[in-house]
Amino acid sequence: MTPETILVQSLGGLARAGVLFMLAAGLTLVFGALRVINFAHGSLYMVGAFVGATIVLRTSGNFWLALIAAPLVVALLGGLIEVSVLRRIYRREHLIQLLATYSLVLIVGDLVRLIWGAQYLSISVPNIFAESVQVAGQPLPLYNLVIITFACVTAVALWALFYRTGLGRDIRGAVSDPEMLGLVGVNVPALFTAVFMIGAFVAGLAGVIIAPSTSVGLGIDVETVVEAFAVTVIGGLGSFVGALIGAVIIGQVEAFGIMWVPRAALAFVFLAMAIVLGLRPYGLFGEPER
Amino acid sequence: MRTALRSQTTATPRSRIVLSAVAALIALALPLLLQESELLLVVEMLVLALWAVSYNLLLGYTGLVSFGHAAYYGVGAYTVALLWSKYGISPLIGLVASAAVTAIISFFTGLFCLRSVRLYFALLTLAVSQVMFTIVFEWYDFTGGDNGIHGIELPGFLSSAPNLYFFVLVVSVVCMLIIKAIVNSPFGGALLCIRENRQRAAFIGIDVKRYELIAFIISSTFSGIAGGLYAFYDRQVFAGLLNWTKSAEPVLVSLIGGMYSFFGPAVGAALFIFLNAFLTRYTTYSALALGALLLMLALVFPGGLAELASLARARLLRRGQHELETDETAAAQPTASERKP
Amino acid sequence: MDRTNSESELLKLDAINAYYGTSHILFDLSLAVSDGEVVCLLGRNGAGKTTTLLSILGLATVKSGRVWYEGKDVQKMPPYRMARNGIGYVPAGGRVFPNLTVRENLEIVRGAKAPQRWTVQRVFDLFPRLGDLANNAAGGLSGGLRQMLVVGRALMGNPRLLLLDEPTEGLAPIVVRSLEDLFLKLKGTGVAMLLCEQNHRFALKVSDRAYLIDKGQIRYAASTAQVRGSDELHRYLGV
Amino acid sequence: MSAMDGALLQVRGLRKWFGGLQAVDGVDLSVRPGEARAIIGPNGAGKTTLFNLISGHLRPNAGQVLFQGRDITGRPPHAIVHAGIGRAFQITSIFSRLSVFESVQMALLAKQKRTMSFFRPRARLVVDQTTAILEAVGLGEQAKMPAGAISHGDQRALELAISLAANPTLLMLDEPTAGMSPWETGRTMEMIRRIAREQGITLLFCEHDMEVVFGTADRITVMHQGRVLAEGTTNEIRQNTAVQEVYLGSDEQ
Amino acid sequence: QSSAPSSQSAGASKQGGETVKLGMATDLSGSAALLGVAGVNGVTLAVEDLNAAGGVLGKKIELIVRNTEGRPEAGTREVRDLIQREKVAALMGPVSSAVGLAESAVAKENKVPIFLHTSNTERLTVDLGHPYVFSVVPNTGIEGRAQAIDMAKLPYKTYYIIGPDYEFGHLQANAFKEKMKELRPDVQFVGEQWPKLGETNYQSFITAILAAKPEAVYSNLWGGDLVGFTKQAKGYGFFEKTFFTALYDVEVLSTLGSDTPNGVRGFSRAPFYAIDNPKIGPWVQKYRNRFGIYPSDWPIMAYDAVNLWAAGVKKANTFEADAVVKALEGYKFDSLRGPLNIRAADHQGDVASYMGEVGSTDKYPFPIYKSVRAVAGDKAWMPEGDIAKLRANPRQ
Ligand SMILES: Nc1ncnc2c1ncn2[C@@H]1O[C@H](COP(=O)(O)OP(=O)(O)OP(=O)(O)O)[C@@H](O)[C@H]1O
Ligand SMILES: Nc1ncnc2c1ncn2[C@@H]1O[C@H](COP(=O)(O)OP(=O)(O)OP(=O)(O)O)[C@@H](O)[C@H]1O
Ligand SMILES: [Mg+2]
Ligand SMILES: [Mg+2]
Repeated sequence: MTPETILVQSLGGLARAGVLFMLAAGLTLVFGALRVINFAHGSLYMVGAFVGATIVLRTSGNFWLALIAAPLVVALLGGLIEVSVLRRIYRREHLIQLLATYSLVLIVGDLVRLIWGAQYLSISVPNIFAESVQVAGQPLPLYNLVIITFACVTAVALWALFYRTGLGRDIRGAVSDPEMLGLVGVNVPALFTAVFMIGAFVAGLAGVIIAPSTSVGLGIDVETVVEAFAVTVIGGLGSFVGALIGAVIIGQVEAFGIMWVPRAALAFVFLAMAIVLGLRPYGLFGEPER
Repeated sequence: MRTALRSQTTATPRSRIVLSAVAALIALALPLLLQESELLLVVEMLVLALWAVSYNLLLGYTGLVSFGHAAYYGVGAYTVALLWSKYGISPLIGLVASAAVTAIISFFTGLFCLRSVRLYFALLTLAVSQVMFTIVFEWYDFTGGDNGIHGIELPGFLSSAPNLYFFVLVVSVVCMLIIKAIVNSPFGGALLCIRENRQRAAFIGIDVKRYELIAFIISSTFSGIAGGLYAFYDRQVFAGLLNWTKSAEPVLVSLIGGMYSFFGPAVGAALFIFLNAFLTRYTTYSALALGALLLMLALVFPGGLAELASLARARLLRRGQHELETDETAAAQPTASERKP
Repeated sequence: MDRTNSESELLKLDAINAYYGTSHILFDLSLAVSDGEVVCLLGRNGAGKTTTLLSILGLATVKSGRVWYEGKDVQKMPPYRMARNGIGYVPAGGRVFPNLTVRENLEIVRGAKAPQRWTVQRVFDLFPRLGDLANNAAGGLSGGLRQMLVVGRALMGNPRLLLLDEPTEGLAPIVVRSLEDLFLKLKGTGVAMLLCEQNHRFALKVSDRAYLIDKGQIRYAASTAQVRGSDELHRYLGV
Repeated sequence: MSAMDGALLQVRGLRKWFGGLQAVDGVDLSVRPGEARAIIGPNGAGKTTLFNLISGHLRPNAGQVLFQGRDITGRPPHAIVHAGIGRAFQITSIFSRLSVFESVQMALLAKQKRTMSFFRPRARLVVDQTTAILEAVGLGEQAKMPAGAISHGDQRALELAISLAANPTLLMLDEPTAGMSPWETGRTMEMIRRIAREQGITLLFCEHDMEVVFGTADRITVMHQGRVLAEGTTNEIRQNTAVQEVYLGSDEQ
Repeated sequence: QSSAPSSQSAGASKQGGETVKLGMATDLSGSAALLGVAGVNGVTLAVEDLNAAGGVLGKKIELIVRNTEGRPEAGTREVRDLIQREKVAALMGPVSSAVGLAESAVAKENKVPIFLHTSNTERLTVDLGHPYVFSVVPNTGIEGRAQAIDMAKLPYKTYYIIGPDYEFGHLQANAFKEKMKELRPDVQFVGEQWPKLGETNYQSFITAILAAKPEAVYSNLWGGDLVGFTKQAKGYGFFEKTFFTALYDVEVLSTLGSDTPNGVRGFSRAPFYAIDNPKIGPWVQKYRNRFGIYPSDWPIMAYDAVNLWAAGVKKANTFEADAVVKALEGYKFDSLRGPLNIRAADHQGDVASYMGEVGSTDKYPFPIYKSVRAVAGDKAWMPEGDIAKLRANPRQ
């Protein structure tokens, strides 16, 4: 393998990591604060992609509008879900929440099919990013760099939100004892709605970002959510840094793995997860249980 | 724990005998009452019921959430199928082998996965099962890849639907009764302690990891038998049997039926299969309908059907003896500590 | 019962019946706390003290009866609004936010607006050991340190009424002594308190009045002077 | 502070730090069989941490724990239970959705190594023993209640019952009467003393209630900032000015 | 001999009343849903046409559609229900071959004919073939070999393969490879990649392929996967660096639109504009009137499937399954794609495969194949002799 190949291969893996991170970050945020394993996160991502692609197709190519509007739509959907479903079950056992979010996967999946049909959508990369850049004498899609940049911005924004703002402190407080949090004067229902909407927003954003580089079709919800979970777990639940590193690991393992053992492509994510958890049973940046 | 309590307090032997007798009569009469396709639906229910009950030994009784139990179900099914297709071994022997094979595999996977706890454990089981899925999926020469193995031939006496039904009925009911005995044994009690409070369990002298491993193996073994029975039912196996989407089934079914009730998951299984079959008859959007039903269940009866049943029972009881039920219904309330990690 | 007239009643429970599931815990329980008054609620384990506090906070199932605070029925009021209206709660068992630092545990509070506002620094002055551990995760605190933190956290809300559930549990004698001083000082600043205690010596020292509760019912209500050494104290507490 | 021959429990140079914090900083301790030893000290002195180190909940960074002459340092909790050390927790740690009865019953079965039995119904096992323990701690009436639904004080009693079920040689109690009413406190300590005497159980306990400490302990060890500040009989400790200063407060005696 | 729990009534023969039922359990959810929906369109149109013409043997046809969600076990369950409760006379196949195999097994047990139009693993008709299964879709063998026959003329010597990781991808690519090696012993296969079905990220696969520097890349990626691959590959200058061919059908090309790489070689099963048969033009018009879109490959084949069954019934003059099967063996069928021979040995129609270089056109709102070629089915299907061999010793 030449150094150029390694470079190009790892850049491809990074772009993948970018998308995975954006998904995992939302999952980790929602899990961290609400203690809800949100299976429907992939569904929100799918809705983001469909809404984004539809906006672009309807406005004959206005990607920027989609980039703002679609995540907002998804955030609103997230708010709706939080208020109408999750809010009623925070105090239930975790598995009941799992049941609820799983049923949301079924519902949203079929609703998307009902609204958009089975047709897959495709939008083009916006013109200014449609170019290729030369790296090590090879053309590479500029859009990959856009994805990576977006992921980095998301990472920093979420980290700052979590550790540098009062909202972040409230969220971390909610992690352990939401009831007590209410009793010290924090409007917990509103906080939870906000957190879920932020998570949904990021998922929607990921959906729009990914849309130009692939086809938007049914089934991308579950396809992605499992991998995003793997990333979250590798990094350690509730840790943004972990999600970031986990995403990079998965991205690189996939990128190089397929060059050595193409037939194992299906399993790379899970092998990586098994190995990391085998070495560190609570993920790279997770907290060991007290 | 409500079952645990109940075993000491309610359900007098007589009412239980009557109940069992009625159930047995219905079970015997079913082949006369149902069409073949409906009878086979019942067979499917029995298979899933056994799987769910064995899964619930982990979920409801040990407090371990596995997201990868399809691996053992699938391995059980493939054991029957491969022994038949590669070596011409009778599926009956294959069924016994499926228990042995899953027991051995789950010993190693359990040992590995149990290094982690809680959600990490859950996702580690998922990872391990997906690796096993990939092996089955990719190993075309041996397993037939994603499309699997078809046309498994059963011994002659199982070639009629009623006979197949009786066979599956006997195997699954016997297995469930064995699991029930385990649940009510001191070992089962130790599992409950672990479920409630792993740390405290260790401090009363329970070797937590060891008990969890044994529970994992027992649960996986019976899941393997359930998978073996699936191969009897469908006479084909395919890689999807090991996939994570399949792993969701016992979880869902246990939650639908109620994970704190022993037969809850079995009832949940029956309902799940029925809904799946029933809804597809009327709509091609059955996932939407199923999702809506599940969501309602989660919102209104988070204790599953078992909660529904105990509410109904409480209402009946209230007429006669007001005192008795108070403990139980109080227990149904989630305690404040439940939400804490 | 010597109850002050209703104008000055800050908190009033009127014939509360509370339940856990179907088990009836509190029976027609009534009590009142006046502005700036310290009232203690004494009773054996399981008598219903915690349940009384939870009923006030809307965290227990109250099937009949009313809870008035500042003359308003607060039963439908969400917990955070109670906190912002000046109800501070000190739960039993050192219920801190374990994954926040000691400092964050204090900063997270959104309490009532008050002229003499509590600050993190004031709490640290009060409990210097906490100040030393300001940036440590509260989950690592010892039982007693948690108890101090929980009291400090309640103060951060600038409460007008403090609901205290066994604040001295697990505290070293020397700290209990300082809490005594603190509560008397707080009383001086006009903070009313409803204090559930097992340490009746402590409770009677800081309170104006006492209620004795047993099996979910108020059995005796009197001034602390009357309660001290009374038969009822012996009957209901076994001392 | 001499290491005595024939000590039941001997702790040598035990250290534990959390990050930069020296929670236990070189503790030596020796407890004789049959003794009732209290550990007191300001909040955060390291008492619970010391208990955690002895009972196997935490691994020490340095030092040794000897029990009946055998090194048990860093053994897992269940092994230490079987070696004969029982423990009750400061923060109540029970089996919320098991009944009170079952909780104690399981503790008995676990200690008797009868939990590896798969097909015998457990409902009828060790019923008398369980009932006896429940009666002893005054939980006879609550036997069928879910452990999570009894009051705080009753849960403390249950905590104790579970520890007693392990039939320990050494019973470690972390603030056994915290949260108990005076009536229950008196009753509980009386019971503990009685059971300890009858069964020859050695007691090691922390407590902030001085009446309990002085009424129960034979000897007292005072900890401060992770170290042993003083050790002696109840009277010696009562008189000790250093102890008064950091812990008791000036006018306690 | 079958050990199946066999039903007493072989549904099909006991048709009473004025209608006859036709069942279809296919994949209407998940990533293959588009094909399932398109297939249902084709079947619906065929049923409407037959009913408009007075039905079959004077009976109106009633279509019952079920969603299998791509799960074989659902296929088994639904088809069993369709046969035993609904008493359908015949079945139309699903999309996924795994579901197809499951349905085919139940059809065989219950002796009800099943007509495949989309799922196309060769195992369906060959290895696990039985009297009641018919296929009007180029199976993996036909399709792979047809591409090799056409591509053998190309100068390339090093090939790379990328396909979706499931039965279809592997079997079809194998057929291509074997035929290619037979026709061009000098061709080398330098690598393979198998992204999972429904993959959205092809970056690493693309760079891995480019790193191997093949002269040509053969792919049987399809649908949304192919759209994603194409878009991502463009940024890497993929199509300038290597020759590429894949399943660019009407659907993919209309989705890709301006993102289509000019001149890329496509192949598919029934591109309507490339079919040389007078029936197709009016039919496309009818389809557009009915559904408002141009037909992709799938409705055309599904339409043929229904009509093949109807033709069999008419010829046998009964709905009785065995008679219909008999009637169709060796039958010459007038399909939308022209005359088809249904081979007796495997009940496979000698359907053609189509290929050409993609370019834009003013006639249609999507790019089409230029210089269309078709390889006839009987040039590419499995020699009759091999069928018996594989039936005795199936590939697994
Ligand atoms: N979650 C619960 N479910 C059912 N019953 C409960 C629950 N919590 C408490 N109880 C019951 O309510 C009664 C009152 O309990 P409460 O906690 O209010 O007592 P308390 O006076 O605070 O006692 P303590 O001093 O021990 O804390 C007790 O009899 C107890 O058994
Ligand atoms: N898991 C932990 N992580 C970090 N710090 C800890 C941990 N456990 C204890 N500490 C710290 O170690 C010190 C000793 O704590 P410990 O719980 O042993 O005190 P204690 O003597 O039992 O106090 P109390 O009488 O209040 O219960 C305290 O400063 C505490 O904050
Ligand atoms: Mg209380
Ligand atoms: Mg302590």
